[in-house]
Amino acid sequence: MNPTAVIYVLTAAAIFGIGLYGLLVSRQILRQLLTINLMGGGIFLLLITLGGGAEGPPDPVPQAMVLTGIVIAVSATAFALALLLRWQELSGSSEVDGDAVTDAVTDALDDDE
Amino acid sequence: MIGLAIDSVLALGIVWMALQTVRSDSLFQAMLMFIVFGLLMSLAWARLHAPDLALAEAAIGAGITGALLLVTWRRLQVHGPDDSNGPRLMTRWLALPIACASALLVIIIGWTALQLPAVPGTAGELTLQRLEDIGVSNPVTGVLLGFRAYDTLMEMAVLLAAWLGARAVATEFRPGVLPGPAHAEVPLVGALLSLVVPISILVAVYLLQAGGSAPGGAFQGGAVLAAGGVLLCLTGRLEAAAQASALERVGVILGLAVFSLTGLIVMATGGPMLALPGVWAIYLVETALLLSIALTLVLLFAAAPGLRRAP
Amino acid sequence: MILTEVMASLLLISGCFFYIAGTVGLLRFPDVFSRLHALTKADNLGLFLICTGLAVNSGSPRITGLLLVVWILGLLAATVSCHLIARRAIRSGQAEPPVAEPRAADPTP
Amino acid sequence: MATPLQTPLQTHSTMTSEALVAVIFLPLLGACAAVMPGRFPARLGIVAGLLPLPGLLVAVTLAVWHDGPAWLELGGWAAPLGIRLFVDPLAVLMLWMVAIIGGIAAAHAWFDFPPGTGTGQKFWPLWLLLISAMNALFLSADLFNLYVCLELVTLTAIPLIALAGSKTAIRASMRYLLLALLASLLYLLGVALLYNATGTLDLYLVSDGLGAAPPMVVTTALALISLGLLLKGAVFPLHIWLPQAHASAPGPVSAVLSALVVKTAIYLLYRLWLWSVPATVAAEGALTLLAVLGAGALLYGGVLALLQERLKLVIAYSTVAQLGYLLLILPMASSSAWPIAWQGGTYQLLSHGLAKAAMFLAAANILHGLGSDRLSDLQRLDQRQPLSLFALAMAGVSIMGLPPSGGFLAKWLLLEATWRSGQWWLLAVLVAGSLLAAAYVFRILAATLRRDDPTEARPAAETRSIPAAQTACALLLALLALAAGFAAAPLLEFIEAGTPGTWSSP
Repeated sequence: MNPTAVIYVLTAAAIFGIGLYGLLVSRQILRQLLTINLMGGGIFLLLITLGGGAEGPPDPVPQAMVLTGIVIAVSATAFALALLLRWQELSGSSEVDGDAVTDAVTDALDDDE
Repeated sequence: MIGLAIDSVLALGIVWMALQTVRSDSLFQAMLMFIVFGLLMSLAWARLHAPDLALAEAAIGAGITGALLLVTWRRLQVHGPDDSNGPRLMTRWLALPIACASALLVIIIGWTALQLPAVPGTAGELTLQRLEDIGVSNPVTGVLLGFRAYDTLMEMAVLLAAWLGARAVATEFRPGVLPGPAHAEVPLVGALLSLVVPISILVAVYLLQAGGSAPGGAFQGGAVLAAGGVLLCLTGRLEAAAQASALERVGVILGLAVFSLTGLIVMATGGPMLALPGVWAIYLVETALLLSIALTLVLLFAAAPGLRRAP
Repeated sequence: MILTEVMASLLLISGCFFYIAGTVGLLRFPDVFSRLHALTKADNLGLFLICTGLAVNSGSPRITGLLLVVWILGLLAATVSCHLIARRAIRSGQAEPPVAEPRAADPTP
Repeated sequence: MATPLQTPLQTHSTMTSEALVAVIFLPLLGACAAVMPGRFPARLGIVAGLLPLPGLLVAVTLAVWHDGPAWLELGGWAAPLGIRLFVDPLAVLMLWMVAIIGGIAAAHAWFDFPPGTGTGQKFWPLWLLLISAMNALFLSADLFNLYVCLELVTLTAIPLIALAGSKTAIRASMRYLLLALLASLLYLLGVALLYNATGTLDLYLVSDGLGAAPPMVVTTALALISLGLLLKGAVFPLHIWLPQAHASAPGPVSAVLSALVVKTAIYLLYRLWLWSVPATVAAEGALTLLAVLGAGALLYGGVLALLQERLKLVIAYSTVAQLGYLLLILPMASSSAWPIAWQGGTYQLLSHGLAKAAMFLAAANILHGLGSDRLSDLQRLDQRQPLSLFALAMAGVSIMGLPPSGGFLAKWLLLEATWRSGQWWLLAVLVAGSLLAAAYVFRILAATLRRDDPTEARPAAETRSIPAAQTACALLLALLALAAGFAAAPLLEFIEAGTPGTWSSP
């Protein structure tokens, strides 16, 4: 594998990991969406680099996959942002309180609606 | 050698921006870092010989997503308490193991990916061999509207679902969410708009027709056209409306409907499903896709069921 | 042939110089207005020099035309956004220097 | 393990191909019609998108019955160049479930979300897109196309939950969305590695390349894809998003979520581990690990279902538990009892879908009628809503696995398979799971029959009446769940014909 490809493969893995870390530790929904997009970027970079982008025009199938992926990512982000606005309207906060694990436990015991 | 240096700097920049997106204390800064991350990614696509993706990333990944994030942030500020600088992380004792697990995953992915041998006879190589059968010379367009047209069709359904979903959750119609006419007074803005909006239409049309043989296509064109629409929203030329007009609804489903109906008609006349008969059909479908993509993105940006011209 | 390459290189290098100067200004100047000044003035010139350098290097009229369009659009965007940022800064009472935070200007979305 | 590659391509008439395409595209175009303003386009879209599905499926079923599994190459491009659809008995079964459960739940939703007006305008396009997306997912044979389908399922299902509008529902949607997006990304990363290791995205061609690929790559890719699917399928311990999401959604949506949407991920796990992965790579260990997760789900979900105070949460936790059965069969894939285990697992897929949808629809009727679904408020339900209670009880019979229901047959087959293959720990788990199911179902029934407290401080709100048709929908599904226990022979034969790994070219 040529050095350029190595650089970008490592970059891709790093972005994916940074995004995953950010998603799991951050409490702001908006920031969690940013990190999901970071992870997506990492996957896209990996696809294109492994598809031979470092040497010449990359494999067209991964390119089409990434293009589709970008549009899906913006769609999901847009819907998530709309949902976030609704959540803020109802709760007055832009965070889902606590973290996922504690929430699951409280939800299990919580019976008021 | 210089190439390698550029790639290294670019890669470091990308990783740095990703890190800042996660680490910075202010949410606003994090979003700016994310937008810069998108721009650097589009440079990386250019370096990786993928100009189609560079265009798409700049227009959609950084551009439209960035605008969506910023406008949502603004709306959150207007309508609620400012907690964008509040507690950022969950409990610290969990953060460390998560960091370790993420790092481990990075190593596994990196190591795995570096082990991959080049496989002969991939679907991509077949695509390049059979490209004449589609009738376009840009292989990416060939895959998107030829060999794997079904993916593109389902992707349009995803975009439609995003709009339907946003419409479903936006029950309360929030006036004053867009900055409104305050900006329209500025004489410079009017001059800019009268130049930029026509140019965005021109560029969209250019990208659409170029897509057959050069980088470009319905998605990039649609995003550029949407950028023009976003500007019109931002400057108060377009206002949120409580209901989507019939024309807007037609526009939103146009891409999906034209694409599926073309495929079904071809099938009904004895051809295979979703084989577009000739280049003209590809352009017909792409035009419909472009209009739908642009309109849907603008509506998503406005977070409103519909739009109308400001009085 | 050599002459055009030398000219192009010179233009590109001086373009980079102005970009760096603009960025240093952005980071080091005390308040919103001088920062805007540094950014728009220096960067517009830098963009012009880089576009010219690329145009000389390409030697094709079509690409020269495209680069011209790029420059004009960049100029327009810079002008208007600079104007809007300055206007916003005045209205929100940030006219007084200095501001402690590096990114004080709030480019209203 | 024989891969289906040896089957001849396109053995079927164009009629079948057209029926397959229509199964995906009728609801899709119906959704487009339902976007348009007014009642007529919405009604047209719903009727034209959902009603013809059973008829089309009869044609597909007959074709698969007579000629075996078939491919349809979209655009006429053979894999790996293009995308193809694949239909076999398992896919046919899933399509039937979508048509029946989706159709009956739609009839139930017709009253709460009148087409073309108010919330109905928001509801129906999403509903039809969801149906179309699930049909597309069950038919697709392409890993990347499946990613797009998964996203479409997610992005249509979540707004439908959010339509309930309550704070709990929005919060549950938000968490579901974030975790579902994470799951899709894990899946996509795995697919990216698989494509570069094998050069193809076709679910059934991947196996050819896997043998030659570096084992580390294969392991990582399969682990990432499975992890993503386990998260989407809410398999213990990744189920944390499910109970609130399913319990807070509108009734018909809950029914479809529990009966169909989570099954899409389980279905893909089956496809991946039983079809794509050649036997040499499919380490026994991986399948056993999945089964252990299934056992965990069965026990943990059962216990938590027993602890809930609200009817819909009991049913939602019961889904977490019942999904466990579907993974328990995996370690038997290489044993001689595999055909029986497969029949049992698939039958569980079917009978749980019908029974769970019936329970959620009945619960929606009860919630609507009483204004509460708290177990303590359900007393004297036998007088207030006898038919809903009847539906709930009959569906409960199937969930518990009492004869003569479909659930009984499924569990019987599973027991027989574990007995024959000598997997004693599975046997123990199955028995424990059934006992827990019995406990939580009886707890519901006991609560409804209680009448010990005539002077309760909180008098039951006055009962609102439910449209008879809504009651009938729940009843119909419950009867179907029960009827699955009778006349099962042809169905089982059909399922057996599609047992992965045993059938080969005719």
